Amino acid sequence: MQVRVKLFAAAREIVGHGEVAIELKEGSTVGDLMEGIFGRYPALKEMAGALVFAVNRELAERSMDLQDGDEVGVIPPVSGGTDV
Amino acid sequence: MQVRVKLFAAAREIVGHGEVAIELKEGSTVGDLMEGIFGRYPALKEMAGALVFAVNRELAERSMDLQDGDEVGVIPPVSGGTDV
Amino acid sequence: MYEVTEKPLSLEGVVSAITRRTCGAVATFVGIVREFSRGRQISYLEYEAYPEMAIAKMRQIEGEIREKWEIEQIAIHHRVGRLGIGEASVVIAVAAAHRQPALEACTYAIERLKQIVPIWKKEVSPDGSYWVGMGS
Amino acid sequence: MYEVTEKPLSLEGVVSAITRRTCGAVATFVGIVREFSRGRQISYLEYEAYPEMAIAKMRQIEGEIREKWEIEQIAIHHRVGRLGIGEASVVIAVAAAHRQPALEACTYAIERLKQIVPIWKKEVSPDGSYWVGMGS
Repeated sequence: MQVRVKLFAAAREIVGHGEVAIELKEGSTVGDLMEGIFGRYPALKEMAGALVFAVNRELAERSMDLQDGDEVGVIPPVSGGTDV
Repeated sequence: MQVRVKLFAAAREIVGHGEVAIELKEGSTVGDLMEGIFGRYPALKEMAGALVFAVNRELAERSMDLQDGDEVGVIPPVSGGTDV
Repeated sequence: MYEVTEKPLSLEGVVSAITRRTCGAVATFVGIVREFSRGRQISYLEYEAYPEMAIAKMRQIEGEIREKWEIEQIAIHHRVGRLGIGEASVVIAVAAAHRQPALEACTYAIERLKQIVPIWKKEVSPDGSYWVGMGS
Repeated sequence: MYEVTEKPLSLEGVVSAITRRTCGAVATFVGIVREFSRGRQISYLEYEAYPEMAIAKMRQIEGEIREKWEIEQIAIHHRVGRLGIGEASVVIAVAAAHRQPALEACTYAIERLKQIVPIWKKEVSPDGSYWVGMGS
Protein backbone atom coordinates (compact mmCIF):
# COMPACT_ATOMS: atom_id res chain seq x y z
CA MET A 1 0.00 0.00 0.00
CA GLN A 2 1.00 3.59 -0.44
CA VAL A 3 0.59 6.59 1.86
CA ARG A 4 1.29 10.27 1.33
CA VAL A 5 3.45 11.89 3.97
CA LYS A 6 3.19 15.65 4.41
CA LEU A 7 6.00 17.42 6.20
CA PHE A 8 6.03 20.94 7.56
CA ALA A 9 8.37 23.59 8.87
CA ALA A 10 11.60 22.15 10.31
CA ALA A 11 10.59 18.60 9.31
CA ARG A 12 10.01 19.69 5.73
CA GLU A 13 13.38 21.42 5.60
CA ILE A 14 15.21 18.34 6.88
CA VAL A 15 13.56 16.02 4.38
CA GLY A 16 13.78 18.53 1.57
CA HIS A 17 10.22 17.92 0.38
CA GLY A 18 6.83 18.93 1.65
CA GLU A 19 5.23 15.72 0.45
CA VAL A 20 6.54 12.24 -0.23
CA ALA A 21 4.77 9.04 -1.30
CA ILE A 22 5.89 5.96 0.60
CA GLU A 23 5.25 2.27 -0.03
CA LEU A 24 4.47 0.28 3.08
CA LYS A 25 3.66 -3.33 3.96
CA GLU A 26 0.03 -4.01 4.74
CA GLY A 27 -0.65 -3.59 8.44
CA SER A 28 1.99 -0.91 8.97
CA THR A 29 1.41 1.67 11.69
CA VAL A 30 2.32 5.34 11.91
CA GLY A 31 5.27 4.25 14.03
CA ASP A 32 6.47 1.79 11.36
CA LEU A 33 6.23 4.52 8.73
CA MET A 34 8.22 6.93 10.83
CA GLU A 35 10.94 4.41 11.68
CA GLY A 36 11.57 4.09 7.96
CA ILE A 37 11.74 7.84 7.50
CA PHE A 38 13.97 8.34 10.54
CA GLY A 39 16.37 5.76 9.13
CA ARG A 40 16.95 8.01 6.15
CA TYR A 41 16.90 11.35 8.00
CA PRO A 42 18.82 11.18 11.30
CA ALA A 43 18.24 14.92 11.90
CA LEU A 44 14.51 14.25 11.87
CA LYS A 45 14.97 11.42 14.35
CA GLU A 46 16.57 13.90 16.74
CA MET A 47 13.23 15.69 17.06
CA ALA A 48 11.24 12.45 17.06
CA GLY A 49 10.15 12.74 20.68
CA ALA A 50 8.50 16.07 19.97
CA LEU A 51 6.78 15.21 16.70
CA VAL A 52 3.10 14.49 16.57
CA PHE A 53 1.21 12.93 13.70
CA ALA A 54 -2.05 13.39 11.90
CA VAL A 55 -3.72 10.73 9.81
CA ASN A 56 -6.19 12.19 7.35
CA ARG A 57 -5.94 15.50 9.22
CA GLU A 58 -6.82 14.14 12.65
CA LEU A 59 -4.20 13.64 15.32
CA ALA A 60 -3.20 9.99 15.59
CA GLU A 61 -1.15 7.76 17.88
CA ARG A 62 1.95 6.03 16.60
CA SER A 63 0.17 2.72 17.08
CA MET A 64 -2.52 3.60 14.54
CA ASP A 65 -2.81 1.27 11.56
CA LEU A 66 -2.45 2.91 8.19
CA GLN A 67 -4.58 2.23 5.13
CA ASP A 68 -3.75 2.57 1.47
CA GLY A 69 -4.15 6.20 0.40
CA ASP A 70 -3.86 7.68 3.88
CA GLU A 71 -2.42 11.16 4.30
CA VAL A 72 0.04 11.32 7.18
CA GLY A 73 0.99 14.77 8.49
CA VAL A 74 4.26 15.17 10.35
CA ILE A 75 3.70 17.97 12.84
CA PRO A 76 6.89 19.50 14.21
CA PRO A 77 7.35 20.49 17.81
CA VAL A 78 5.64 23.26 19.55
CA SER A 79 8.14 25.82 20.68
CA GLY A 80 6.58 26.64 23.97
CA GLY A 81 7.51 30.25 23.39
CA THR A 82 4.82 32.88 23.26
CA ASP A 83 5.22 36.16 21.50
CA VAL A 84 1.74 37.50 21.00
CA MET B 1 -23.52 84.82 38.44
CA GLN B 2 -24.23 82.90 35.28
CA VAL B 3 -23.90 79.21 34.46
CA ARG B 4 -24.31 77.34 31.21
CA VAL B 5 -26.63 74.36 31.37
CA LYS B 6 -26.21 71.63 28.79
CA LEU B 7 -29.08 69.25 28.22
CA PHE B 8 -29.04 65.99 26.37
CA ALA B 9 -31.36 63.39 24.91
CA ALA B 10 -34.81 63.34 26.54
CA ALA B 11 -33.90 66.32 28.77
CA ARG B 12 -32.89 68.36 25.73
CA GLU B 13 -36.11 67.53 23.93
CA ILE B 14 -38.24 68.59 26.91
CA VAL B 15 -36.45 71.90 27.32
CA GLY B 16 -36.24 72.49 23.58
CA HIS B 17 -32.60 73.62 23.71
CA GLY B 18 -29.31 71.84 24.09
CA GLU B 19 -27.79 74.72 26.01
CA VAL B 20 -29.23 77.52 28.12
CA ALA B 21 -27.56 80.30 30.11
CA ILE B 22 -29.06 80.83 33.55
CA GLU B 23 -28.57 83.63 36.06
CA LEU B 24 -28.25 82.47 39.64
CA LYS B 25 -27.74 84.04 43.07
CA GLU B 26 -24.26 83.70 44.50
CA GLY B 27 -23.99 80.55 46.58
CA SER B 28 -26.49 78.56 44.53
CA THR B 29 -26.06 74.81 44.32
CA VAL B 30 -26.76 72.34 41.54
CA GLY B 31 -30.00 71.54 43.39
CA ASP B 32 -31.03 75.22 43.44
CA LEU B 33 -30.36 75.52 39.73
CA MET B 34 -32.43 72.44 38.95
CA GLU B 35 -35.36 73.54 41.12
CA GLY B 36 -35.59 76.65 38.96
CA ILE B 37 -35.49 74.61 35.77
CA PHE B 38 -37.98 72.05 37.04
CA GLY B 39 -40.41 74.89 37.85
CA ARG B 40 -40.49 75.80 34.19
CA TYR B 41 -40.43 72.23 32.79
CA PRO B 42 -42.71 69.90 34.75
CA ALA B 43 -42.01 67.04 32.32
CA LEU B 44 -38.34 67.31 33.25
CA LYS B 45 -39.23 67.22 36.94
CA GLU B 46 -40.92 63.87 36.34
CA MET B 47 -37.57 62.32 35.55
CA ALA B 48 -35.76 64.29 38.27
CA GLY B 49 -35.06 61.27 40.44
CA ALA B 50 -33.14 59.61 37.63
CA LEU B 51 -31.12 62.60 36.43
CA VAL B 52 -27.49 62.99 37.33
CA PHE B 53 -25.40 66.09 36.93
CA ALA B 54 -21.94 67.04 35.83
CA VAL B 55 -20.21 70.27 36.76
CA ASN B 56 -17.42 71.12 34.37
CA ARG B 57 -17.68 67.58 32.98
CA GLU B 58 -17.26 65.75 36.27
CA LEU B 59 -20.18 64.13 38.03
CA ALA B 60 -21.41 66.28 40.91
CA GLU B 61 -23.83 66.02 43.83
CA ARG B 62 -26.88 68.27 43.99
CA SER B 63 -25.37 69.90 47.05
CA MET B 64 -22.37 71.18 45.08
CA ASP B 65 -21.88 74.97 45.05
CA LEU B 66 -21.79 76.53 41.62
CA GLN B 67 -19.37 79.21 40.47
CA ASP B 68 -19.79 81.87 37.82
CA GLY B 69 -19.06 80.38 34.41
CA ASP B 70 -19.62 76.76 35.39
CA GLU B 71 -20.89 74.30 32.82
CA VAL B 72 -23.62 72.09 34.21
CA GLY B 73 -24.51 68.95 32.28
CA VAL B 74 -27.92 67.40 32.78
CA ILE B 75 -27.48 63.69 32.26
CA PRO B 76 -30.70 61.80 31.57
CA PRO B 77 -31.49 58.44 33.02
CA VAL B 78 -29.80 55.25 32.18
CA SER B 79 -32.25 52.87 30.61
CA GLY B 80 -31.07 49.73 32.31
CA GLY B 81 -31.72 47.93 29.06
CA THR B 82 -28.87 46.23 27.29
CA ASP B 83 -28.92 45.54 23.62
CA VAL B 84 -25.35 44.88 22.67
CA MET C 1 -7.06 58.84 19.81
CA TYR C 2 -10.60 59.74 20.80
CA GLU C 3 -13.26 60.96 18.49
CA VAL C 4 -16.95 61.75 18.64
CA THR C 5 -17.94 62.31 15.06
CA GLU C 6 -20.86 62.46 12.65
CA LYS C 7 -18.80 60.77 9.96
CA PRO C 8 -18.85 57.02 9.27
CA LEU C 9 -16.27 55.14 11.30
CA SER C 10 -13.40 53.30 9.66
CA LEU C 11 -12.22 50.20 11.47
CA GLU C 12 -9.21 49.82 9.20
CA GLY C 13 -8.32 53.49 9.71
CA VAL C 14 -8.46 53.22 13.48
CA VAL C 15 -6.39 50.05 13.52
CA SER C 16 -3.66 51.36 11.28
CA ALA C 17 -3.50 54.62 13.25
CA ILE C 18 -2.65 52.80 16.46
CA THR C 19 -0.39 50.02 15.21
CA ARG C 20 3.33 50.41 15.88
CA ARG C 21 6.31 48.20 15.04
CA THR C 22 6.25 46.99 18.63
CA CYS C 23 2.64 45.76 18.45
CA GLY C 24 1.94 42.07 17.97
CA ALA C 25 -1.77 42.21 18.67
CA VAL C 26 -4.72 44.45 18.01
CA ALA C 27 -8.10 43.68 19.54
CA THR C 28 -11.12 45.60 18.35
CA PHE C 29 -14.76 45.94 19.17
CA VAL C 30 -17.32 47.34 16.78
CA GLY C 31 -20.83 48.18 17.91
CA ILE C 32 -23.35 48.01 15.10
CA VAL C 33 -26.94 49.13 14.73
CA ARG C 34 -29.14 46.05 14.82
CA GLU C 35 -32.44 45.46 13.15
CA PHE C 36 -34.08 44.68 16.48
CA SER C 37 -33.58 46.12 19.93
CA ARG C 38 -35.44 45.04 23.04
CA GLY C 39 -37.87 43.19 20.78
CA ARG C 40 -38.74 46.20 18.63
CA GLN C 41 -38.00 46.61 14.96
CA ILE C 42 -35.60 49.54 14.50
CA SER C 43 -35.93 52.03 11.64
CA TYR C 44 -32.80 53.97 12.57
CA LEU C 45 -30.97 55.35 15.59
CA GLU C 46 -30.09 58.87 16.59
CA TYR C 47 -26.96 59.09 18.72
CA GLU C 48 -26.28 62.14 20.83
CA ALA C 49 -23.22 62.84 22.94
CA TYR C 50 -21.98 65.30 25.49
CA PRO C 51 -18.81 65.42 23.41
CA GLU C 52 -16.37 67.19 25.73
CA MET C 53 -17.32 65.02 28.69
CA ALA C 54 -17.38 61.90 26.50
CA ILE C 55 -13.79 62.55 25.41
CA ALA C 56 -12.76 63.21 29.03
CA LYS C 57 -14.34 59.92 30.13
CA MET C 58 -12.63 58.05 27.29
CA ARG C 59 -9.33 59.43 28.57
CA GLN C 60 -10.25 58.25 32.05
CA ILE C 61 -10.90 54.76 30.67
CA GLU C 62 -7.47 54.77 29.05
CA GLY C 63 -5.93 55.72 32.39
CA GLU C 64 -7.74 52.87 34.13
CA ILE C 65 -6.59 50.45 31.44
CA ARG C 66 -2.95 51.53 31.63
CA GLU C 67 -3.00 50.82 35.37
CA LYS C 68 -4.17 47.27 34.70
CA TRP C 69 -2.55 46.17 31.44
CA GLU C 70 0.53 46.75 29.33
CA ILE C 71 -0.84 48.23 26.17
CA GLU C 72 0.68 50.41 23.50
CA GLN C 73 -2.20 52.40 22.08
CA ILE C 74 -5.94 52.66 22.41
CA ALA C 75 -8.46 54.42 20.22
CA ILE C 76 -12.17 54.95 20.79
CA HIS C 77 -14.26 56.48 18.04
CA HIS C 78 -17.96 57.01 18.58
CA ARG C 79 -20.35 58.14 15.95
CA VAL C 80 -23.25 60.50 16.59
CA GLY C 81 -26.22 61.56 14.50
CA ARG C 82 -28.50 59.34 12.49
CA LEU C 83 -27.33 55.76 11.90
CA GLY C 84 -29.03 53.11 9.80
CA ILE C 85 -29.03 49.38 10.40
CA GLY C 86 -25.63 47.83 9.86
CA GLU C 87 -23.72 51.05 10.53
CA ALA C 88 -21.01 51.14 13.19
CA SER C 89 -21.78 53.29 16.22
CA VAL C 90 -18.53 52.69 18.06
CA VAL C 91 -15.09 51.36 17.24
CA ILE C 92 -12.62 50.50 19.98
CA ALA C 93 -9.14 49.28 19.12
CA VAL C 94 -6.35 48.33 21.50
CA ALA C 95 -2.83 47.59 20.31
CA ALA C 96 -0.33 45.80 22.52
CA ALA C 97 2.80 43.74 22.26
CA HIS C 98 0.84 40.65 23.33
CA ARG C 99 -2.64 39.35 22.77
CA GLN C 100 -3.90 38.96 26.30
CA PRO C 101 -3.65 42.61 27.37
CA ALA C 102 -5.07 43.74 24.02
CA LEU C 103 -8.12 41.47 24.34
CA GLU C 104 -8.75 42.12 28.02
CA ALA C 105 -8.34 45.88 27.69
CA CYS C 106 -10.70 45.97 24.71
CA THR C 107 -13.39 44.13 26.68
CA TYR C 108 -12.86 46.46 29.62
CA ALA C 109 -13.07 49.54 27.42
CA ILE C 110 -16.49 48.73 25.96
CA GLU C 111 -17.88 47.84 29.40
CA ARG C 112 -16.66 51.10 30.91
CA LEU C 113 -17.77 53.09 27.89
CA LYS C 114 -21.31 51.85 28.43
CA GLN C 115 -21.06 52.77 32.12
CA ILE C 116 -19.51 56.22 32.17
CA VAL C 117 -19.39 57.85 28.75
CA PRO C 118 -22.31 60.25 28.25
CA ILE C 119 -23.74 59.12 24.96
CA TRP C 120 -27.40 58.40 24.39
CA LYS C 121 -29.37 56.96 21.58
CA LYS C 122 -32.89 57.33 20.41
CA GLU C 123 -34.30 54.18 18.93
CA VAL C 124 -36.71 55.11 16.20
CA SER C 125 -39.09 52.33 15.28
CA PRO C 126 -42.41 52.23 13.40
CA ASP C 127 -44.30 52.33 16.70
CA GLY C 128 -42.49 55.30 18.23
CA SER C 129 -39.13 56.40 19.48
CA TYR C 130 -37.36 55.81 22.76
CA TRP C 131 -34.31 57.36 24.37
CA VAL C 132 -31.88 54.78 25.61
CA GLY C 133 -29.20 55.98 27.91
CA MET C 134 -25.74 55.37 29.13
CA GLY C 135 -25.38 51.86 30.41
CA SER C 136 -27.25 50.32 27.53
CA MET D 1 -15.37 31.73 6.51
CA TYR D 2 -11.93 30.18 6.82
CA GLU D 3 -8.98 31.03 4.71
CA VAL D 4 -5.29 30.23 4.61
CA THR D 5 -3.88 32.57 2.03
CA GLU D 6 -0.72 34.18 0.72
CA LYS D 7 -2.55 37.44 0.10
CA PRO D 8 -2.60 40.36 2.53
CA LEU D 9 -5.49 40.13 4.98
CA SER D 10 -8.24 42.71 5.03
CA LEU D 11 -9.79 43.36 8.42
CA GLU D 12 -12.54 45.50 6.96
CA GLY D 13 -13.28 42.83 4.37
CA VAL D 14 -13.56 40.09 6.97
CA VAL D 15 -15.80 42.19 9.20
CA SER D 16 -18.19 43.21 6.47
CA ALA D 17 -18.38 39.64 5.20
CA ILE D 18 -19.68 38.36 8.53
CA THR D 19 -21.94 41.23 9.62
CA ARG D 20 -25.69 40.63 9.35
CA ARG D 21 -28.67 42.85 10.17
CA THR D 22 -29.05 40.87 13.38
CA CYS D 23 -25.51 41.62 14.62
CA GLY D 24 -24.96 44.30 17.20
CA ALA D 25 -21.35 43.49 17.94
CA VAL D 26 -18.23 42.41 16.13
CA ALA D 27 -15.09 41.55 18.06
CA THR D 28 -11.86 41.09 16.17
CA PHE D 29 -8.32 40.03 16.82
CA VAL D 30 -5.45 40.85 14.52
CA GLY D 31 -2.04 39.25 14.99
CA ILE D 32 0.76 41.39 13.62
CA VAL D 33 4.43 40.77 12.92
CA ARG D 34 6.44 42.55 15.60
CA GLU D 35 9.88 44.03 15.34
CA PHE D 36 11.11 41.88 18.22
CA SER D 37 10.32 38.34 19.25
CA ARG D 38 11.78 36.55 22.24
CA GLY D 39 14.32 39.35 22.49
CA ARG D 40 15.58 39.03 18.92
CA GLN D 41 15.26 41.62 16.20
CA ILE D 42 13.08 40.22 13.42
CA SER D 43 13.85 40.77 9.74
CA TYR D 44 10.74 39.01 8.49
CA LEU D 45 8.64 35.92 9.15
CA GLU D 46 7.83 32.94 6.97
CA TYR D 47 4.50 31.34 7.81
CA GLU D 48 3.76 27.80 6.73
CA ALA D 49 0.50 25.90 7.18
CA TYR D 50 -0.90 22.44 6.76
CA PRO D 51 -3.80 24.14 5.02
CA GLU D 52 -6.40 21.36 4.83
CA MET D 53 -5.88 20.42 8.46
CA ALA D 54 -5.73 24.08 9.50
CA ILE D 55 -9.15 24.70 7.93
CA ALA D 56 -10.53 21.54 9.59
CA LYS D 57 -9.24 22.72 12.97
CA MET D 58 -10.72 26.19 12.44
CA ARG D 59 -14.09 24.49 11.83
CA GLN D 60 -13.59 22.53 15.03
CA ILE D 61 -12.98 25.78 16.91
CA GLU D 62 -16.20 27.20 15.50
CA GLY D 63 -18.05 24.11 16.72
CA GLU D 64 -16.60 24.50 20.21
CA ILE D 65 -17.57 28.18 20.23
CA ARG D 66 -21.14 27.52 19.13
CA GLU D 67 -21.53 25.10 22.05
CA LYS D 68 -20.48 27.83 24.47
CA TRP D 69 -21.77 31.13 23.07
CA GLU D 70 -24.59 32.53 20.95
CA ILE D 71 -22.80 33.93 17.97
CA GLU D 72 -23.91 34.66 14.45
CA GLN D 73 -20.77 34.34 12.34
CA ILE D 74 -17.08 33.73 12.76
CA ALA D 75 -14.26 34.15 10.30
CA ILE D 76 -10.62 33.18 10.66
CA HIS D 77 -8.16 34.20 7.98
CA HIS D 78 -4.51 33.25 8.32
CA ARG D 79 -1.79 34.43 6.05
CA VAL D 80 1.13 32.28 4.96
CA GLY D 81 4.37 33.03 3.16
CA ARG D 82 6.73 35.88 3.86
CA LEU D 83 5.47 38.68 6.10
CA GLY D 84 7.24 41.89 6.97
CA ILE D 85 6.99 43.82 10.21
CA GLY D 86 3.60 45.40 10.69
CA GLU D 87 1.81 42.93 8.45
CA ALA D 88 -1.18 40.98 9.75
CA SER D 89 -0.66 37.24 10.10
CA VAL D 90 -4.13 36.38 11.37
CA VAL D 91 -7.51 38.05 11.49
CA ILE D 92 -10.30 36.62 13.60
CA ALA D 93 -13.72 38.23 13.63
CA VAL D 94 -16.80 37.17 15.55
CA ALA D 95 -20.20 38.74 14.99
CA ALA D 96 -23.02 38.30 17.47
CA ALA D 97 -26.20 39.98 18.56
CA HIS D 98 -24.55 41.04 21.80
CA ARG D 99 -21.10 42.14 22.82
CA GLN D 100 -20.25 39.61 25.51
CA PRO D 101 -20.42 36.47 23.35
CA ALA D 102 -18.59 38.24 20.52
CA LEU D 103 -15.71 39.28 22.79
CA GLU D 104 -15.45 36.01 24.70
CA ALA D 105 -15.63 33.89 21.56
CA CYS D 106 -12.95 35.98 19.87
CA THR D 107 -10.61 35.52 22.81
CA TYR D 108 -11.33 31.78 22.84
CA ALA D 109 -10.72 31.50 19.09
CA ILE D 110 -7.20 32.96 19.18
CA GLU D 111 -6.25 30.82 22.18
CA ARG D 112 -7.47 27.65 20.51
CA LEU D 113 -5.93 28.63 17.19
CA LYS D 114 -2.54 28.82 18.88
CA GLN D 115 -3.14 25.41 20.46
CA ILE D 116 -4.52 23.25 17.69
CA VAL D 117 -4.18 24.83 14.25
CA PRO D 118 -1.12 23.51 12.41
CA ILE D 119 0.61 26.70 11.36
CA TRP D 120 4.28 27.40 11.95
CA LYS D 121 6.46 30.36 11.49
CA LYS D 122 10.11 30.83 10.85
CA GLU D 123 11.53 33.90 12.50
CA VAL D 124 14.28 35.27 10.33
CA SER D 125 16.60 37.62 12.15
CA PRO D 126 20.09 38.94 11.41
CA ASP D 127 21.61 36.23 13.62
CA GLY D 128 19.78 33.26 12.12
CA SER D 129 16.36 31.77 11.68
CA TYR D 130 14.20 29.73 14.00
CA TRP D 131 11.07 27.68 13.50
CA VAL D 132 8.41 28.52 16.00
CA GLY D 133 5.55 26.14 16.23
CA MET D 134 1.96 25.78 17.07
CA GLY D 135 1.27 27.09 20.52
CA SER D 136 3.40 30.18 20.10
